[in-house]
Amino acid sequence: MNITVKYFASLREQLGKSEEILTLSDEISIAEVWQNVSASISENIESENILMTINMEYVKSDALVKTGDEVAFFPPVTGG
Amino acid sequence: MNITVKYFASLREQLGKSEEILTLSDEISIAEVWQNVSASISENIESENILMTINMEYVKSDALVKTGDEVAFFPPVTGG
Amino acid sequence: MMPIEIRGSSFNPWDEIKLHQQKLNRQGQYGATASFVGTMRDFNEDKHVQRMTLEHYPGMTDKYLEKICKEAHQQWDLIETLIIHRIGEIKIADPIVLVCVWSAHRAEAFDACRFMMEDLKSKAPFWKQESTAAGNRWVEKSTPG
Amino acid sequence: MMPIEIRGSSFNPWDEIKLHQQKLNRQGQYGATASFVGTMRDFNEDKHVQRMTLEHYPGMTDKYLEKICKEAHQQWDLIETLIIHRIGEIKIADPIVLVCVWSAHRAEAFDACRFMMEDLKSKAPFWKQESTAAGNRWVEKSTPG
Repeated sequence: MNITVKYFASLREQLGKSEEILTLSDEISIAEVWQNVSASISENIESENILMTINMEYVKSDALVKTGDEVAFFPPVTGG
Repeated sequence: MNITVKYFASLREQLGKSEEILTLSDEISIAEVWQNVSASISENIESENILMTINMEYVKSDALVKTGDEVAFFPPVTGG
Repeated sequence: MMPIEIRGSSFNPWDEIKLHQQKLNRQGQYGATASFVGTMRDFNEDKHVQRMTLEHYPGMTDKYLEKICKEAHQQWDLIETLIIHRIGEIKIADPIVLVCVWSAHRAEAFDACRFMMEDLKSKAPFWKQESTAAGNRWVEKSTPG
Repeated sequence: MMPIEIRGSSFNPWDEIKLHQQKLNRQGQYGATASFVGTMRDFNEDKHVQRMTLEHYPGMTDKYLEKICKEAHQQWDLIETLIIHRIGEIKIADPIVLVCVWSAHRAEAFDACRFMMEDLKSKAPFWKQESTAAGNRWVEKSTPG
């Protein structure tokens, strides 16, 4: 199954990419996707400090990712 | 001693005057001034429902009135 | 500056804020502007209202509005406040009151703007008389804040 | 109508409110209009800021702002809401966000306007990057509301 993963702001810069397509063999939680994609970052980012969305809706870290989902990870928002 | 007394809004209409000059023989409280001037109103108005000012500052009913003071009585305000 | 103004004729609150902000000339310092505008409705307490007259206590009104601004500046860290209040004959949809607050951060602007409006509603010496099809009536109390 | 808008270039919030109110055409129905404008300051967290870039999550941003408006309309008796938010290159003194609420009475307008701003600040997917003399930096958290 394929999912699209997006990164924003400082996280996008740390990872050096804004978007990628991941192929997963199993249905896994978004927390597991985060462990996967954040492994390359030297400074460890606790998942509590990262906001997670599936298809543009906020989810908790135990939410399951399905094929075709658009997943996003980003730091606390600072608009307004 | 002379004081100026002003009335506003529904109270002005009930009393049929907007301003008068009263001559008092003694220094009295504003509550006593109110008893005096409101005696003519047929429907009794409780002094708790009347706001009182001396020289354009809100006062409690036991505040003393001095010669030359501008006293005002009015119903609850409804601006804004 | 902290201006307060009693207006005898109709005003546009958005033009007033825009103009005052230009005069204020503190660009880059304020990060938050909270405003409140009270506008005349065509309906109040079960009746259609045709027009309204706003009476006030000349002299005390200005003094009281200035007091509201001073208290807000003492209580919060503000850059500027502006109050405009109508008196006289008011038509449906006429703005009655404008309160606007400029500050560095938003909590101060929100808190001060609301405090100023509530204080004005409960203590500033203005009185509304409405004209309805059944005749004139004095508004007896303000809506709760 | 409940419009929300993501703007790529500078806007004047007072002109926007004035214009929207004309389009709304509900004169005589709203008695209360509460607004908040967030503006770019030249100073943040001990440093002078020269300019700023606002990144966002296209698609989700619109969706989230619409959600804020819907929730406000569910929670309070409102006549209209308006949100405009800047993205892209922001200059000192540029308005960043406008939230405006129209209702019959003032409590609803004040409460809804503040709720909408706080929800936007804590959840709408926007990120600020400031340019200072020491280089660029991501703003890490918003000021408390």
